[in-house]
Amino acid sequence: MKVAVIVFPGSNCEHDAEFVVREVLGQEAELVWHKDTSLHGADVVLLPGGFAHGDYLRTGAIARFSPVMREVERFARAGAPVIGICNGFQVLLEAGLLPGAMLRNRSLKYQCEQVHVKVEATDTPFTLACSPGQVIRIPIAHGEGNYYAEPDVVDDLERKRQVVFRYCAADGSVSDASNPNGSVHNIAGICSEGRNVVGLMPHPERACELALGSADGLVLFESVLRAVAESSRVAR
Amino acid sequence: MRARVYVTLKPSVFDPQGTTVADALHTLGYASVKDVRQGKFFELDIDAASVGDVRRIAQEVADKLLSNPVIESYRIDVESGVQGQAGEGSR
Amino acid sequence: MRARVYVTLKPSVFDPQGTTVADALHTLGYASVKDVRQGKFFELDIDAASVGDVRRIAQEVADKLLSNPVIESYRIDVESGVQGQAGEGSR
Amino acid sequence: MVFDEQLLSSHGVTAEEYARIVDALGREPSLAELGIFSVMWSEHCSYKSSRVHLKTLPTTGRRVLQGPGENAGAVDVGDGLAAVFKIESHNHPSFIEPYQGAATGVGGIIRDIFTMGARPIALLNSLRFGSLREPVVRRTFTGVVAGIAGYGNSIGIPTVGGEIGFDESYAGNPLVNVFCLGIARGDEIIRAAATGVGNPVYYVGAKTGRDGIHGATMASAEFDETSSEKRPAVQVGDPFMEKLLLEACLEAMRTDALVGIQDMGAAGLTSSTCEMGWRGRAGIEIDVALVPQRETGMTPYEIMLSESQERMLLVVKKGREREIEQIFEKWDLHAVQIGEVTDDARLRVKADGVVVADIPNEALTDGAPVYRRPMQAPAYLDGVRHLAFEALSAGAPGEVFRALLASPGVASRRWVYRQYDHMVRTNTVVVPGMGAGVVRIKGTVRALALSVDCNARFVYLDPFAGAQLAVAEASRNVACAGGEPVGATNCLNFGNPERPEIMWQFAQAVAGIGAACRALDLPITGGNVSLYNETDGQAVLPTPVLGVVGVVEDAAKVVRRAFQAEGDAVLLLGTSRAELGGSEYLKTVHGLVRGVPPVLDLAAEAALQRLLVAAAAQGLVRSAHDCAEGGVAVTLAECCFDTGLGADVDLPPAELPAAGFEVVGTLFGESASRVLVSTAPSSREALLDAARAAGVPAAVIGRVGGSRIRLAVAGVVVIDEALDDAQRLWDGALERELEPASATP
Ligand SMILES: Nc1ncnc2c1ncn2[C@@H]1O[C@H](COP(=O)(O)OP(=O)(O)O)[C@@H](O)[C@H]1O
Ligand SMILES: [Mg+2]
Repeated sequence: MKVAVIVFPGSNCEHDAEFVVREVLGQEAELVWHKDTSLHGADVVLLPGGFAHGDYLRTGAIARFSPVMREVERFARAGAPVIGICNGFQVLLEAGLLPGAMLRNRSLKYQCEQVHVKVEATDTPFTLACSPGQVIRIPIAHGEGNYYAEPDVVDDLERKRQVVFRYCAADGSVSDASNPNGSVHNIAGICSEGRNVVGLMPHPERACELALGSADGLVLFESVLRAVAESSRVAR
Repeated sequence: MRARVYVTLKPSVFDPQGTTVADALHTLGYASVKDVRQGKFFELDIDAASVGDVRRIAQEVADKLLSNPVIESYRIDVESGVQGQAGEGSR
Repeated sequence: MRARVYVTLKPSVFDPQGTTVADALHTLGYASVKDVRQGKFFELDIDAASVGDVRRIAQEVADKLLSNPVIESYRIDVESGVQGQAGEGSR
Repeated sequence: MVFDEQLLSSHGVTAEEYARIVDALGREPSLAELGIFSVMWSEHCSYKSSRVHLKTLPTTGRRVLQGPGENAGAVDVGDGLAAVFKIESHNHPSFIEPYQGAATGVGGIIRDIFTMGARPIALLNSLRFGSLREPVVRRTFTGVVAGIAGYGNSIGIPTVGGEIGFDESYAGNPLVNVFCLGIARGDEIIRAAATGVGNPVYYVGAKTGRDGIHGATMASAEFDETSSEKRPAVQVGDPFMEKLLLEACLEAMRTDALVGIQDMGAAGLTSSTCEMGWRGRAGIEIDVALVPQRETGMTPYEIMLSESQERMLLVVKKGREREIEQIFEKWDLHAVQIGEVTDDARLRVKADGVVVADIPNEALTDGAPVYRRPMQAPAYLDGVRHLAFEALSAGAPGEVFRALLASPGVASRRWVYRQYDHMVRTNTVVVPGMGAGVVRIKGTVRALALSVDCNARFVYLDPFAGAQLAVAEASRNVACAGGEPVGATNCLNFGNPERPEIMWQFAQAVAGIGAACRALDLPITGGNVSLYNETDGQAVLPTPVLGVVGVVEDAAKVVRRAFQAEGDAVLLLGTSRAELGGSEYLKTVHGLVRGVPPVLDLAAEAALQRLLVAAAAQGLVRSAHDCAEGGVAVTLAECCFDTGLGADVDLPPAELPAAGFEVVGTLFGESASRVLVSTAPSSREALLDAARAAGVPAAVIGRVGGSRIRLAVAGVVVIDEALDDAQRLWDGALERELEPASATP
C-alpha cells in the first residue's frame, strides 16, 4: 500500500502520519506537496492535521484551492480511499467532499486530550477491521471541531449511516457529557455517500503505539491496508 | 476603492462566541444587552474602475473564499457614500 | 435597538490574517485586490430608551470587553436609520 | 554633544556611555547609530550588569557541543545526535499584551533553536502571576496561556511541560519564560557567523514594520505609570509564517550553500548583522532600502530597530544564491539580498547607497559596557527569616490538606495544558502534568526528560540556597523519570540591577546555580537574563528558572509519577526534616513567605539522583515523584490521582520545628532531596539494597491500594480522604478561579 500524505503550507501532522504508515505498518508513504498535480500512484490519500495557511480565514478554507486538491477530488470521485484527519477533515468539508462545517469548540478553547470514540460504521475502507460499536481511545487536538450541518443534512447522514465515529464514554454510551466540543449528534467523523471518503477530528495517527498511551488508532490504518489489498485482488 | 465584507453565522447556527460575550456582559452587570452575535469583516482595497466592479469583485471573493455558505451569510458595503445592500451569500 | 461594534487592529499593527487572505486572493487570480485587513464585529441587542443610551452602553462595553485598546480600535453603528459615526475608541 | 540629555535618556544611554560611543566611533554618532548602540548596549542585549556573574557558571562537560554564546546550547545525547535547547523570557511584552507577548515569546525561542539547524520537538514554559483573585491577573493569565497555545499549536511543536507560580509580587509584572528543545545531528549544528568576503547577505520572512521598536530597551527598564504611554507598536505573532520559515530554513540548511544564519530577535536587524559579523570576524554591509517593508516612510533608524517577528538573516555562498532562493520560493517566501559580507569587521548601513551608520562590530558586542554593580544584602532578610510559630496555630491536617490541594500553587494544571497540543509529532511519552515531560527521539531507543523549575519563595528567603534548590529540583524531576541530567539552561528574572539589593540577590543566585551545577556535574549551556522586573519600585520575587535536560537510555523504561499497581510498596527516599520555611503550607494557610528554605546537601542530592536513574534502568521502581510544594502529603495525593489508586502510609515524625507543629511539619514540610517511589513487592528488597549501597536513606512507609488517601504520623491516622473527593478539589481548582460560571463544583 502506498499512502500519499498531502502537505499544505501549515500542515503539521504529516510526519506523524508518514511515521505510522512507514514505521508502524511497514508500508509506503510519500509526502505530496500541495502544489503537486499528481498523487504519485498512491492507493490512499491522507490529508493530515495542522493549520493549513494558519487557519487564518477559516479552517481549510484556503487549502481547498491548492492545485493538488483537483487530483484528490478526482481520486475521491473514482471511489478510492481518502481520509482527512482534523485539519484534513476541515479541508474535505470546505472542498465539499464531505457535508457540513466546523464551528469553534463550545468551550471556545483549543482542547488536547484523550477521548473515546465509537465506531458506528464498519463498511468504510478505514473501519472495516473494526467490530461494530467498537470503542476506541484516541486523542483530539483542535479548537474548531464542533461539527455542524443543517438538521436535514444531519438526518440524511444518520439515515444513510454516514456517521462513522461518535464521541462517547468509555462504556460506549453517547451523551452530552461525552461530547468534548459540542458537535451535533456527538459526531466525531463521517463518510461520503460513496463511503470511501472519511473525515474525523480525532487523531488516530497519535494512537498507534502503546508507548504513546494508546494503540487504538491503528485499526484505521489496518483497515485501509486490508481494503487496498482486497481491491487490488479484485482488480487482478 | 474600499469594500467591506461582513460575515456572520446564519441565525440558525448557534454562536458560542456571542453567547459567551453576552454571558460575560451580564456578569459585568449589563443586563440591558439582550443578545450578542459575533462576526468578522474584511476590508478590501480593490483597484477597479467603478463601484459596480468593486462590488462584483467583492461579491465573487466573498462567495468563493471569505464565507462558508453552510454556516455563514455576508453583506457587502462599498465605501462611496452608497449604503451597502444586505444579502445572503450563495454558491 | 441594535448596535454594531466593529473592531479592527490599529493601522500600525501587523495583521497576519489579512495578509494571508490577500495572498490567497492573489493566488486565485484576484490581482485587483490590493490589500486586505480583517476585523471582527459584534451585534448587540440593547434594551435602552434612546439612541444615545444605546451608543453609550455599546461604547462602554466595547472599551471594557470587546476590544483590546493596546492593539485594536473600534467604531460603533447604531441601527436607527442614522448612519454611525466613526471614531477611535479611547479611554 | 549633538544630542540632548532628554534624547539620550529616552534611549537609556548614560552620559558616560555616550562618551564611550563617541570614543568607539572617533566622532559623534548619527541618530541611527545612537539607536543601534542603544539597543545593543541595552541590558537585554549586552548583559552589562550580569556578564561578570554569568562568567562564573560551569559551561563545559563531556557532552557539551555548544556552550553559551550562540543562539542556543547543545549537548550530545548519543547516536551522533545533539539536543539543542534554550530558555528565553518575554515578561514585559506579555504584561503589555498577554496573548501576543506570550505568542511572540514562543516564536522567538523556536527561532533560536532552528537557527542552529535543529528541528524543534518540545516546548515548556515557566509562568508567574499575581493572585488570581484579581481580574487583571486572570485576564493576563488566560491571555498568556492562550498565546502560548495559539503559537505552539499552530506551528506544531508540542508543549510537554512547564510550571506556574503565583505571588502578589508578579501582579504588575508577570513572568513568561519559554523553553524550546530541538534535535540536530551533532556534526550539522549551524553557527550564526558571517564569513567569506563578498558572500551575499539575505533577508527572509515577514516584512519589517514599526512594531516593537525599542523592545530591547523597554525590557531594560522598569515599569511605572507612564509605561503605557511609551508602548511601542505591539508585535503580533504569525505562527504560519514561522512554520514556513522553519521548514524552509531546515531545508536550506541541508544544502551546503548556507554559510550562517541568525534570527532577528531582540534588536532585530541590528543585532543579527553585527553579531553574525562579529562571530565571523567579518563585517556586514546592508542597504535598508532593500529591506522588505510593511509600512511606508520608515527611516533607517526604524528599520534597524524594528522588532517585527518571524524574520531571519542568512549568509549564502556566492554563486549558490539561486539554490537558496528556490527553496524559499517553494515555501512561498522571498529571500531578498540586502547586503554582503565585508572584510572590515564593521556594521555598515546604507540607505539608498548613502551610509547612515558605520560602526566597528566589536564596539556593539564584546566592547559593550560591563558593570560591576554595587551589591548589598537586602534589609528585608533580617526580619523575614524568623518564623514565629508561637503566633500561629498549626491547623487541622485534613483541612490543611484540602486547602493545599485547591490552592493555585498546587492545583492541577490541566485547565492550562489541555489548551496546548502536547502530542503533535508523536514523541510525547509523558504528557504534561505528570512531572518531567518526556519525548522520545525517533530513530533511537532513547528519550529526553525535560523540566523547568524554580521555587521563588526559597530564592527570596535565601538567594544562594534557593537557586541551588531550583537546580536540584529541576534535575531531580528529570532523574525521577529515569533521565540522566546532562545539561541545563537558565532564565534569571530579577528586579532593577541598579539597586544594590537586587544585584546582591542576582549574584547570590548565580553563585548558587554555579555551585549546584558543579556538584551535580550539570553544565549550563546557555540562558537568558531578564532584569528590571519591577512595577513602581516593587520587584518580583527573584526567580531564576532552571531548565534541565536528561537522557533516558531506554524509552521503554521511563518512570511515571502515578502509582501503577495495587499492593505495591510506597517508599520515601531522602531525609525529612520538618522544614516549613518558605513552604506552600505557610503561604496558603497563613499567608506568609517566611523562614529559611530547606537545607540542601548537594552530595546527598547527587547520590539520590544517581540512584533514581539506576533504579529506573533496572526496572526497580514503578513510579517516582519528587516531594515539592505541599510536602509528602500533596506528593502522595498526586501519585494517586492519575491512575485512581489510593494509598495508605505511615510517616515517622520529623524532628519538631515547634511544639504543636510536628504533624503539619511532617506532612507538609518541604525538605529537599526527597522522592516518593513505589515498587513491586518483588523488587522491594533490591531497591532497598540499592539505596543502602548508594547511601540514600530509604524507608518503606506504606502500600498502594484502595480508594482513599490515608496518611498517619507515628501510627495515628491524620488524613483520611476519599480519593475522588481529593481529586475533584485538585482538578477543578484553577477552573473555579478562572471560570467561576462554567466550573462544576
Ligand atoms: N543566565 C544565563 N546563563 C548562561 N548563559 C546565558 C545566560 N543568559 C544569557 N546567556 C547566554 O548569553 C548569550 C547571549 O544571549 P543572546 O542570544 O544574545 O540573547 P537573547 O537571545 O536572549 O537576545 C547566549 O548564548 C545565552 O545563552
Ligand atoms: Mg538570540
